Amino acid sequence: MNSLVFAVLALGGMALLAGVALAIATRVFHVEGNPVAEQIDHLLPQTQCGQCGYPGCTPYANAVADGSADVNHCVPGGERTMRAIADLMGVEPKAVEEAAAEPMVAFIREDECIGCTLCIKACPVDAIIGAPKHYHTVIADHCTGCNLCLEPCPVDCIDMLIKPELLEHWSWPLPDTERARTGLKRRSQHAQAA
Amino acid sequence: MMIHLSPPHHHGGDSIRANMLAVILALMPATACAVWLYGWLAVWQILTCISVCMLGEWAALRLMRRPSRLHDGSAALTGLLLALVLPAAVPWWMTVFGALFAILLGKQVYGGLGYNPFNPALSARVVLLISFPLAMTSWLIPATGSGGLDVYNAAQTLHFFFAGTLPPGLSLDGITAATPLGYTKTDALQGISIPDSLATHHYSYIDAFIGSEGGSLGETSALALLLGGIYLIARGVIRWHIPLSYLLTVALLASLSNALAPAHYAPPLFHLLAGGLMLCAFYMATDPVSSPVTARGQIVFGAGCGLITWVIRQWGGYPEGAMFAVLLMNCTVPLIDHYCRPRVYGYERRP
Amino acid sequence: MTEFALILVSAVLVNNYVLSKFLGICPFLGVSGKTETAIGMSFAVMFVMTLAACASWLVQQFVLVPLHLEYLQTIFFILIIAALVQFVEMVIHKSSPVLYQGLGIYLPLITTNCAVLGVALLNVQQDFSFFSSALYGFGAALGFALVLVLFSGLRERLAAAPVPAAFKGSPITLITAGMMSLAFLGFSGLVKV
Amino acid sequence: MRRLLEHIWGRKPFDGGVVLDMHKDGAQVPITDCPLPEVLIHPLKQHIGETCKPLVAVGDHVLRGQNIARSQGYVSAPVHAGTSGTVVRIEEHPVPHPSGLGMLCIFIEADGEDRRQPLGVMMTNWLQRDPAQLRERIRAAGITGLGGAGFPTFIKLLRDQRHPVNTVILNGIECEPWLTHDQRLMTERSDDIVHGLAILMHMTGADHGVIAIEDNKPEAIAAMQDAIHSWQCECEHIASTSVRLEVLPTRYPQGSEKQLIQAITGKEVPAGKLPLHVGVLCQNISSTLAIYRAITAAEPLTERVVTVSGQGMPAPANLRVRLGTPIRYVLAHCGLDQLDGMQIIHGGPMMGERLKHPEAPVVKSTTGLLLIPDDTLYAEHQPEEPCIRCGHCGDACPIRLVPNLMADLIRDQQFEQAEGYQLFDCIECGCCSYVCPSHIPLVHYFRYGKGQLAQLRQERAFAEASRQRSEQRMARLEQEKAAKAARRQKARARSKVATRTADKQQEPPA
Repeated sequence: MNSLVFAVLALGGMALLAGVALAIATRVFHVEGNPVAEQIDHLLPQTQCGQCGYPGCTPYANAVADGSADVNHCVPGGERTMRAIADLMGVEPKAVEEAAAEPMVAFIREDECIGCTLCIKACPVDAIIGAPKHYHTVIADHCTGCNLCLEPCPVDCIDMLIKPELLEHWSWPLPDTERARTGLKRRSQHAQAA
Repeated sequence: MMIHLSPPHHHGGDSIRANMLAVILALMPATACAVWLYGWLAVWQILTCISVCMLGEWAALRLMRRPSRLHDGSAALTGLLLALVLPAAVPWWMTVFGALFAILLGKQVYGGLGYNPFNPALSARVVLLISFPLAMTSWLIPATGSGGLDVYNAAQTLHFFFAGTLPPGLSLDGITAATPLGYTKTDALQGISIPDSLATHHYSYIDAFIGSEGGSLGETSALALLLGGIYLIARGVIRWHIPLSYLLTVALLASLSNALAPAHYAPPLFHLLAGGLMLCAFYMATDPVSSPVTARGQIVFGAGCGLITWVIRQWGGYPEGAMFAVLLMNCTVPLIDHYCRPRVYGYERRP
Repeated sequence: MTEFALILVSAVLVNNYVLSKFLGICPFLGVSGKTETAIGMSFAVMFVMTLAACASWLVQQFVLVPLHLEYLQTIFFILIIAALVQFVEMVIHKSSPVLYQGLGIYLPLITTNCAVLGVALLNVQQDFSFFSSALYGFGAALGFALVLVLFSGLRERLAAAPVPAAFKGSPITLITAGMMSLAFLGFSGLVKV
Repeated sequence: MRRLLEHIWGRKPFDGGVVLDMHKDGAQVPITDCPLPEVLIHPLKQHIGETCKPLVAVGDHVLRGQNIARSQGYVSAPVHAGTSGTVVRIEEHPVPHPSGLGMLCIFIEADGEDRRQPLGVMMTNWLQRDPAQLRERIRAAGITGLGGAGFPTFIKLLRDQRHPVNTVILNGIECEPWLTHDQRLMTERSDDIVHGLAILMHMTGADHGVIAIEDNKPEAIAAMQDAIHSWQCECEHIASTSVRLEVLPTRYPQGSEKQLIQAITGKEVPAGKLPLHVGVLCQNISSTLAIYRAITAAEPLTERVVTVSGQGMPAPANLRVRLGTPIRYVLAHCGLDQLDGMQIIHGGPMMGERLKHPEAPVVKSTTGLLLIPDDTLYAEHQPEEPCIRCGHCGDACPIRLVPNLMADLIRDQQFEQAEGYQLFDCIECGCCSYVCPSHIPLVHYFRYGKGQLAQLRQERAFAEASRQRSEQRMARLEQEKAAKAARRQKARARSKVATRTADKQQEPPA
């Protein structure tokens, strides 16, 4: 009986001691906000396209950081972004649901534009300029190709064009060797299997 | 689809096959020595090893539906190396097991040539040693030694190798003897000092150098191994960094310890000529796939091998530490590669 | 002096916790994917193990033995380890959020890392002095760290290898760990403990 | 003393490198003129840096040497008309570039008169001129590094008080196999080259001039020796300066600026810096001649010497070609009308690019045109085998990289880690690919990695800019909403007051 009391007391005292020490430590090492969300946000392509199901890149980054979203929802970011996020989060990479399309840029056929400003309001990065009742135009250098302006246009005068390939922006493709290709295939298979 | 070919539009003509064949050629003196010492037994051993390795490689690649790589000679080289580190009296099924282990678990499981982190031949050797310690430490007395065995003709060796039956009137104990590393170790346990131990067993440096004493098939003759090693370095197939730093480390540690306590520590020359050190230093540690790529890394690697070899020989449970040392250092290769990069042109410090 | 050196060599190389005693395999396989994470984990384990060895020795000598509560060893030791791990977790969360993410579930799982508890229990079993147990704890952690970092290097290299489909992932990792264990067998007999 | 020691120890003049079969078939062939084609094609960018802006319109008549495209930005070089004639088109046309893509080019139809427009006065008294003035002349002449890289020359001639230049090195190494144009120029125009060197020394204030030649060009060495001697007799008054000839053992890539500087001075150019920072100016032989002509004859860069050679070329030639001449025309002049089954390499075999369109013109960086039969070329590019980590690539690397590890990282798409292995310091000399027993196209991997990294950077920058714009928009919307809410509240308050005053008896609705 006595020893049982001792045991309970000793264990309880020990636990209390540890609890108090940890409580103090919590105060000292308190972490503000979620620094990982910010890092994820910097990896995202910032198209603000909403294809991930979140209203923009930052909300998606927050969702990934607190674990409520998977790492593979960013379509324009493609496999590379997914891998970078998976790397950061320390989780297994997963296949991105849709293949990223070629980089696109919006173009407004100005003779059909009625100047309704609906696309201007829809553009998440302010890449369309124009005033009511005047032609609108897309600043091609600012357009992220998110397609968000297509929907609201009442006269369907917006086209998505493939960005032209310029000599200055050309870069060497992967060597066309069996080994390089199988390497690439292996990676994508791995991503799909996971 | 346009194929982009990057310069250089010119190639030096070197190939994997040429490199592998050069190593096989460099091993020829040691192979000849093995045949000289163990006669037909060595021939059966080597042929079994090489053919099983090549067969294993062919079958594995076939199963995985990958193109055959038999032509590059790497499987044959693994087989030859494995045969040379096996004792002569090993039965055929152990040889086959070792060869299959080397090719399948040592190499093909990792994706084949170029990806194995451990030297295949050595890992097979270590597995055999741990699984069959008795068979792997029974050393036949060479034909040139005192035994005068008639197991060395073709028919009887075949019988011995495949059926395991000795000619009448012979027992395995009668035809085996301990290696210098073995008897110095057991003697040391009984409190006999190294010089005394060497004297009682009539140890001679000349014998050890030429190789007319017990040991694994190909590791006895330091001379033959040295010849091949120098040929490889001269041809530029391997670099001097690993063998030199390996041997120098062993020699340095041995001379220091020997100078301090000659009764307990063997002299450097004994260490250099004994066991599988020469073979490991020139052919196993320098296996390009499982050793570091940079010169600095290779020196670190060699020194690490030397240190571990000497420590295991001196204090470990096993008489010979060279193969363990190489395998252990193989584990460290990715880190050595990463941290021992040379200073890049135009930078003050190394990365 | 020699005794301490032997304890250290024995804990790091000969009786390596991962490769000879096969303790702590879970984090060994779990966080060895990347070298950076492995190094972070190594430090966390080193910290926890050394302190746990010290603390458990103190508890054993000054609480359990006087009160004759040796049968509660395991619970007490786990309590200490859990508190330590919680503390380390907070420190890492504050100082390196990325490492915190990288270690993920394996960080709190140090609590149930059998290697840590193993050190505490073995110390008691072997009747070590305070300094010896601290050294043994540190040595075991060092051995764990050494093997973990080496293994992570190998795994990084394996990640790029065209391993046959059947052996991808865990099989090849276990085979490699087995190979390492084979190599470490070379150290057997180095120290007669 | 250092040299003597090196000789005894047999030290290599620089790290790594390889010894190649030099195939200098055209070494004995004198330079001849390539006739003028009917139409010259001038791409708007023939250098490293910004693209030029056309100064002429279709229909304009231009003279040879007239500036037809103005440089944009600092790192740029203007383009000059190659002959007198009419601008007929300004449109996209294939240029010598590995992508095979086109670029905006100015087409000039020759009128056959080839009338010149000089750059200004001929500065024969250059010794009295201000170096800044000479530098401006070199810039206006559109001279770029004619060794193949195409870096605008005038930038290197900056006179910097903090980094005084004490040595000017003339790069007569020509370490690429087959190419012989610099060798011929040194043999035929040695005096002009020495004068060019003197101009460079005057401009930079350097005391030492070194002409570096590899020991496989005895004729060029002899000619340059004579030229130096006669120049020294001629200008005894400039006693403080010294000009010497340095004969180096043949080794590729000694002609690379950084390696040559290391071979001659023993110093390394710090990463990301110009040779200026170690007190050295390095100039190509052809560029030096162009500088000499630009200053003493007021001629802008409108022609260069091109070696036409290769296994598929029956008679190698060294041709003085007008810039803008279509490559097909040059080859036709050399007797090659039929290009089927032939590959054209633009430059040397180690660093030159496979030309996709023979219609592309000769540009400032065209050092040579090599004709190689298809089979021969493909035999050099064998299929890639697994890396056996032999480390030969690292031994051959002149800047001590670890190519196989870098290629592994790039193949695994780990570009940032590859950058940590100093990927961007790779000079793409091709030594690693040349020695690789597994035929791994290492340089190709590095180019791919560099391209991907550049793309990644660009995407990151774009994403960052987009994010900022998005945040600004959010802030603006937020503000507008707040303003609207405030207005509404105010309006409601006002209407409330109004209702109350209008209808005092009634209770306000809940």
